[in-house]
Amino acid sequence: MELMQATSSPHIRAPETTTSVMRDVLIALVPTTAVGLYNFGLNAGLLTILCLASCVLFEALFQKLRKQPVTIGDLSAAVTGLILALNLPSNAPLWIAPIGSFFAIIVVKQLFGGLGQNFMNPAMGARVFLVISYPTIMTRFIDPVTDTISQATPLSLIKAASAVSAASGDGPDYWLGQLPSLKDAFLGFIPGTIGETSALALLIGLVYLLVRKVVTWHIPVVYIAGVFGLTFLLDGFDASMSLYSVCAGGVMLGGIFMLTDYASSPMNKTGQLIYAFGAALLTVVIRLYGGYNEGVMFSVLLMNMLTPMIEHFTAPRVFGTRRKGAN
Amino acid sequence: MDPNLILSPVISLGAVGLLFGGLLSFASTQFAVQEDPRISQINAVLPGANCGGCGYPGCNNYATAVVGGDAVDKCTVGGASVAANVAQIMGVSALKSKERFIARVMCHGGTNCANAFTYKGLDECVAANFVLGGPKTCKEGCLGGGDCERVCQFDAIHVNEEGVAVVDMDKCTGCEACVKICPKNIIDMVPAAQLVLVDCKNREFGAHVMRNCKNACIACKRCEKACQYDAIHVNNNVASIDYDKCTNCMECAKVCPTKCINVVGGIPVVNEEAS
Amino acid sequence: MKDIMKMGLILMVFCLLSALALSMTYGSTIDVITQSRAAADIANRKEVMGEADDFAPIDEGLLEQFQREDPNIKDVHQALKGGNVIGHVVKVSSQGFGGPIEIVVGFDTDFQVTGLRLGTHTETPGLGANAAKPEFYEQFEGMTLTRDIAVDKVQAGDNQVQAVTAATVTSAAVTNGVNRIGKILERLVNP
Amino acid sequence: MGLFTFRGGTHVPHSKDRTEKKPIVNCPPPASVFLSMRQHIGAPSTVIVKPGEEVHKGQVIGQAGGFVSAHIHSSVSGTVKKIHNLKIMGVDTTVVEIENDGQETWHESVKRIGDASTLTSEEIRKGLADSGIVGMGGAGFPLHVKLSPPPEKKIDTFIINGAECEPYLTTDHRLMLEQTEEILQGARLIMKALEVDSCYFAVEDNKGDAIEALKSAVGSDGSIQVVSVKTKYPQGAEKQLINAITKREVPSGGLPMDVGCVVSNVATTKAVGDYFERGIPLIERICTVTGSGVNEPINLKIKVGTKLSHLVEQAGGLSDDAVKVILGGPMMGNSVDSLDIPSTKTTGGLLILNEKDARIDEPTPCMRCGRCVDVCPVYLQPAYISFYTLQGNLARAESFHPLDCIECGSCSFICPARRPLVHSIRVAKRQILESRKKS
Amino acid sequence: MKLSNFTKGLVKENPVFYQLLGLCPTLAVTTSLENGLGMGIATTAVLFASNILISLVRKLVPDKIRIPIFIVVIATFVSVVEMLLEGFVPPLYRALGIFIPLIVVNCIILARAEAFAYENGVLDSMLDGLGMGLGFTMSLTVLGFIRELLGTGGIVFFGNTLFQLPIPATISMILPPGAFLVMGMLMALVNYMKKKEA
Amino acid sequence: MENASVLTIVISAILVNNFVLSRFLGICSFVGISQKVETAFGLGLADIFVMAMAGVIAYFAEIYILQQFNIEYLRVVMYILIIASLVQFVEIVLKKVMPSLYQALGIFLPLITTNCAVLGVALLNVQYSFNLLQSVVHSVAAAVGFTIAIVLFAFIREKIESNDIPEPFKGFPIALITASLLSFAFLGFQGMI
Ligand SMILES: Cc1cc2nc3c(=O)[nH]c(=O)nc-3n(C[C@H](O)[C@H](O)[C@H](O)COP(=O)(O)O)c2cc1C
Ligand SMILES: Cc1cc2nc3c(=O)[nH]c(=O)nc-3n(C[C@H](O)[C@H](O)[C@H](O)COP(=O)(O)O)c2cc1C
Ligand SMILES: Cc1cc2nc3c(=O)[nH]c(=O)nc-3n(C[C@H](O)[C@H](O)[C@H](O)COP(=O)(O)O)c2cc1C
Ligand SMILES: Cc1cc2nc3c(=O)[nH]c(=O)nc-3n(C[C@H](O)[C@H](O)[C@H](O)CO)c2cc1C
Ligand code: SF4
Ligand code: SF4
Ligand code: SF4
Ligand code: SF4
Ligand code: FES
Repeated sequence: MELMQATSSPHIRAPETTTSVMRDVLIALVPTTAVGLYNFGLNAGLLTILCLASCVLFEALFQKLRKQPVTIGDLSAAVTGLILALNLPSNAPLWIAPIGSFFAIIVVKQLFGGLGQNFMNPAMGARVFLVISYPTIMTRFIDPVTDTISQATPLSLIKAASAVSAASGDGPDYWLGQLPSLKDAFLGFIPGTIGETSALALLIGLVYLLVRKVVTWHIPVVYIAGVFGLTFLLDGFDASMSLYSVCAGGVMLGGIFMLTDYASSPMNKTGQLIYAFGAALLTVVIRLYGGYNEGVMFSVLLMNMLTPMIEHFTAPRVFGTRRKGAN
Repeated sequence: MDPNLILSPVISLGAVGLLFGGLLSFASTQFAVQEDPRISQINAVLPGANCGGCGYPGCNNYATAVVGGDAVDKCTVGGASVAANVAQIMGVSALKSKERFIARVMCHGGTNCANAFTYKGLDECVAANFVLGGPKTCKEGCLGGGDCERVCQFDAIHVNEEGVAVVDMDKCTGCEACVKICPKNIIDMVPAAQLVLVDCKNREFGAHVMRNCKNACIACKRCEKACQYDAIHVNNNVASIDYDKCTNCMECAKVCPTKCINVVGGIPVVNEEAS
Repeated sequence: MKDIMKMGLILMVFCLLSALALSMTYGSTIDVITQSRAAADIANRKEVMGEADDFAPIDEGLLEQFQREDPNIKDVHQALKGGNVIGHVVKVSSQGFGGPIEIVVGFDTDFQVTGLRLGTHTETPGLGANAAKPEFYEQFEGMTLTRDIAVDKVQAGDNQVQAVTAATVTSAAVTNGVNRIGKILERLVNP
Repeated sequence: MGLFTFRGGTHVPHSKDRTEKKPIVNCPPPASVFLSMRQHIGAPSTVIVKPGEEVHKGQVIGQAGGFVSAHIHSSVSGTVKKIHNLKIMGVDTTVVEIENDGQETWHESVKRIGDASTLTSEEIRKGLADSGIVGMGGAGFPLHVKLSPPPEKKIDTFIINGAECEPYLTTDHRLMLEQTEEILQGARLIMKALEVDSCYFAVEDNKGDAIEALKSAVGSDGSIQVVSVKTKYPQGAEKQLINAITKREVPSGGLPMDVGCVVSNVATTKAVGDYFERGIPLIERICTVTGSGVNEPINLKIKVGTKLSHLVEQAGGLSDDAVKVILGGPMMGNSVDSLDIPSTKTTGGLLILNEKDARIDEPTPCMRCGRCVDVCPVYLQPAYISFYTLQGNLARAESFHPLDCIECGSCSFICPARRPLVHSIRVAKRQILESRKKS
Repeated sequence: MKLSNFTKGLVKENPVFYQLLGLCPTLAVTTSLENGLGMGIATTAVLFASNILISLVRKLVPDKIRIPIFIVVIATFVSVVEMLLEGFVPPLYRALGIFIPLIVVNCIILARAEAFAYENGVLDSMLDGLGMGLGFTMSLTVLGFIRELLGTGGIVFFGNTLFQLPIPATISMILPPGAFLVMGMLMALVNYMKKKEA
Repeated sequence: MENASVLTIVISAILVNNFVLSRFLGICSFVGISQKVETAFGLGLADIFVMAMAGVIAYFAEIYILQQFNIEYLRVVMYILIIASLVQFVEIVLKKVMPSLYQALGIFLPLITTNCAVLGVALLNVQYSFNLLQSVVHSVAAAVGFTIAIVLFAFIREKIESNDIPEPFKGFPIALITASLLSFAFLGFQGMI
């Protein structure tokens, strides 16, 4: 008889694998990608393909260079690529894609050891890098309705209402009057990055992720509700404005797909609640009091930074002990 | 130039300098803390490997302990020379330096020893040992996972191409880190001068052993008979050498049918005729 | 005790020498420094008021009065040509994107802007910092300060400037700063 | 009554359908039995018979080797043939081989002792020391020790563990259905021994028929309460079971008695009844032989000491693609490399897997998904323990409390990256204990 | 007197890449080639002078108050440099800003004073100071060059555009994060080459 | 800045113009002493203490000596002399009087003397013409900003310490790249004052 196999227990495994989890994320991203491509057309499609391809390629190249097994089959680089693409303005020049991918995959992910060892969300890190490096490119969006370049995203209009009206002589109403309707914002007919415009499509993705148990409700729900509630509290108890604040800009994309990134968020549930609320607070504070229209990207990165500390202080209490399990 | 332009800066800065210079030297005499200077001196002569071989967590703690009255020769890494230096700082004479012991792996199985089953899982020896004592048919044999190699800070032990760990006798400092980690307990501390070793610890019967491993002790007792110094005996089905009596004459190694008695540098060929 | 005195003295000696060295350097460079500072100031003002051949600070009391009302007014000079006042140069500060922006504005007796430059600022290079480029600041030349100037993101209309691309905040800050001057014009000519 | 449960844990595929409906079958007696002297936690027993000696069923052939130890009784009548020194699962073990004469003659010591109404607590506890009964739920802890807590530990709750949360295994399930009354006899004896007047009989809610059977057998006896616990792995682990039922937490490093509880497996409980009411020491047990690697999965009543190969024969032999033999269930059981080893008092299951079911993918990097943290029933962070252990950073690993791990395997099971989590936690535990021992 | 005291600072013991000293000015002022170069030269001047002076007077300096004394000496030279810069090279003076006075606390200078000048003769100390200073300058220049090139797409040297590449300006490179990033990458490169040599 | 409110100063010094991440002050100790959270925190506390002290003393030296005698050009020498001596003085005294506190904080004191953040804050106070209150607030806030940055940084470094980082990047390079990513994130506070 051939030799028996022997291993350490347990001898069975759950059906999910890293690849299946990542595949689920890709599937969940299909609706918003579709809306993006429908809205923005050819250039958006090219950017998406380029981001996907270059993320996967950079991961493979780097691992080859390090003489490590190439793990692009786990699809995590593809997820990063797609999410990065969804974070780009549809009219960005094509060279933005490989540069952003390089930053995401090499600088943010692989230099720190690859999958699961990066402390920062690669795609978000890359978006911030691009926004800071090429601000004019990264803050000009196409309006899907008129198909013209517009610097007036809903968020920049809101910001202008508070920041600029004093100088321009026009009252805040002048700016707020240009806001698209709430329905358009929910469905996705507003200027924005390729993947952030349609709250509806993103919510469909969320439901899929929840059903497939890829993410739990903790981060997305607390974050989105947090942004809504805090905007309501800090910005004049205006419910429609608060709704606006979660539908416009990156709140949905960020809260559902980016804050939930495993590698850069706390693993335990208490930590996740704190993390998501912290991100909501930072998003609203940066939007209302900071210089940027959009607070999502920075709040994600800032909370990524805080994750090790949050995890330290929220380490689960070990069964049968009083004190917190230190780490 | 206006003298005032020079006078006021010179006076004010000078005054401040005087003030603080005085203050500092005043403080350093008034608030002086006596820390035993020998601690830092000892620290300086210790190797700084922080290996824990002395029983303290780190060299500094050992240095403090020595000043507190602990023995001067506990650093296994540094050996006699460091002990002498420490003793000098402490003003005591170093104890008669102990014989140097180094680690030796008492197994020569590796690829010569068959597998009992297909093991899947972590390569580490400690981990493999959890699964039925590891895949080797011989349960006293080196697993070749290299846990010892990983813990050795001195690059002194390596798993060779036959899948057994071998100690580099020149580099080994005798820190015993490998001895502690080996789940098979087959690393022994042996006097460095000892050249002849029985590289097997298997206590099972000869026939069983023979089936599994080409290089194992089969308890045939030929070595016992060959030894003129009463230094090698078979107990529990395995030969072992009394290092105090052994003269490294190599007679036992020459008669061992499985070659599980090994000699550092090999057995000289000339003697073959004589036997 | 002796030791203490000694160390104090040694440190003092070093301090004395240091003070000596420094005061000598100071003495020998102060003139150059003052000159270069003054030259820089004059050069700055000349940029916004090319016609003037000399500048004179306005009455200190008046400046203090302005500053009490609006602390952002940093400095006001009269522009002189052949001894005649031909206009003023005002330095104001305005809160921009990355911090305060210093703005130097020159204008003639009709309150028409003759020139505008940015002084020290911490706006983002490539974005807000583009406000220091002629394409932006030249837009102000010829505008009148008696009416508020406005910013538009897309196209400049009457008494409007077009914002620097993707840096509306900076553009508005500069414009705000200029508009502050409008508030003090009256008393500048009739103190 | 609401469903009792604990926090953490996970749902594992039951795979019990192969045998759960099959009644227990008496295993044909083997030609020889091989009785190991290591069938329990604690000191091995010492052989008190010699080769050639005649022995009878129920006769003590191995004497308890200390307080925490247990007697070993012969499970057949016949002749002692040989005393072996073997390596079984890598451990030196003394094994007594007894040739079965097929007569099944009982030893004279086997006789009824009494029942809960006639015996005192003291008598029961004393008597157990001779019964050879050890925990049959897996660990094999001598029962008489467990039932003699130090006086300062007041026991108020006795829990019978009928959870059987391990996939594949159906021994406890069948026992509860077929020998309900015998189990309750044992339960009453243990309650008497512990001087408690309430007992919970915990059964996972996927064994509805067993719950019914128990409820009707208990009838109006209010002292035994049948509770259905949520079907979730590892509901049967005693700390989690205690927590599910009483909300108490056994302190880290502590024992059930620290929270006034004693937990005993169904089979153990039944063995107590067998001993006192019928005089039979622990020489037989139920064992499920199942899995994709055997042809006809079966629930067997076996004599302790029967070789595994004999059991497999009863299950229709190995299938062609059988590659892995597991003593116990798939979550906690140990794989063995040979069928040529004897069963013991704790052999409640023999699981044989074919190539496909035995397949475990190679590990990939941890992606910090947190599933292992969510499922750990003792609230550890397995990913961190494992990561730091494998990186050789033992000090860091230790700060995540690996010693509290109950090795339930939930984390390794759930991990999508196939990390060898429990395995590396075992490494951490050993190294920590080793370094504590040495310093 | 050994020439190696001079050369070691250039590469082998380069203060920035090998000793990780003086990181603040290294990161802060290297937004352009010219700033990096200017800071390097100013620091070299102070380093050179203070090394000489300290090795001259080292026998007179009591151990307990040597740090205050070193610092006073260094601060004096720094102030001198500052006044000279303001007087004679005002644009550079403005660009370097607060980092001129901070040369005082640039760890390199005190480190060399402590580690070298306090123990060695005048000539060796002079070479050491010069070597370290040049090594520092080189590092800053390289860093400034890379950051300016990437950050603006070209190089401007005292008002003259040396060249302008047809690449998009990556503005983040002249902002704080770019400083850390480029420095980290360069240091990795140095490690890599060091490893290759060995 | 001279009329900046306390709140503005605090937000500015901690977040917007964080000493380490956007002003580059105190980088040596930031990368040097941040392997362990505990030590990083200790350094941070010591830094808060020293910077507060430096802020106050430099203020008085400025008003009562430098401006009094019109010798502002001696500022650098004067400040650094005072700071260095005082830190050393505190260290000596602490060692004797409160050995436990010395164990926790004192060991960092000599390091801090040559930390440019300390002199930097004193000089910035003058540059912004802060009054006494503002100086103190600014000094403490800047030090708190330093502490926050270094503690966060240490947490991350502890986390990535055992990571599979490419060989040439191990140690300082990856620390600097981490700092770069933090610095990117901190840019989010731009424009907040
Ligand atoms: C890295 C970065 C730097 C920025 N710097 C400035 C700046 O210096 N001045 C400015 O007005 N806006 C700046 N902004 C843009 C603002 O966030 C905001 O988009 C703008 O002021 C208003 O948008 P608009 O000009 O497109 O209407 C910057 C944005 C980024 C991403
Ligand atoms: C050393 C040791 C001592 C024990 N002592 C007691 C005891 O005094 N009381 C008790 O109720 N259980 C005791 N136990 C039994 C354990 O609580 C537990 O029931 C047994 O280890 C089997 O548990 P498991 O199958 O969950 O692993 C002890 C176990 C061990 C290993
Ligand atoms: C993860 C885990 C799962 C367990 N599952 C069961 C089980 O399903 N049924 C059971 O009787 N014992 C189970 N046990 C053993 C119990 O913890 C406990 O030892 C036993 O119920 C005590 O009874 P015993 O001493 O009579 O065996 C499990 C133990 C662990 C650690
Ligand atoms: C739920 C989920 C969300 C993810 N979100 C992101 C993301 O926002 N950005 C990204 O680069 N990768 C994302 N990934 C992919 C992958 O986890 C990521 O590249 C890791 O950070 C690599 O360590 C996500 C993966 C999952 C499972
Ligand atoms: S000697 Fe021991 S630790 Fe080393 S490889 Fe062999 S079994 Fe492993
Ligand atoms: S670990 Fe073993 S081989 Fe290495 S030095 Fe220590 S004793 Fe010698
Ligand atoms: S379940 Fe696996 S992949 Fe997920 S955190 Fe745990 S070890 Fe990592
Ligand atoms: S860490 Fe231990 S107790 Fe927790 S799930 Fe894993 S095996 Fe079970
Ligand atoms: S140069 Fe700033 S701390 Fe070293």
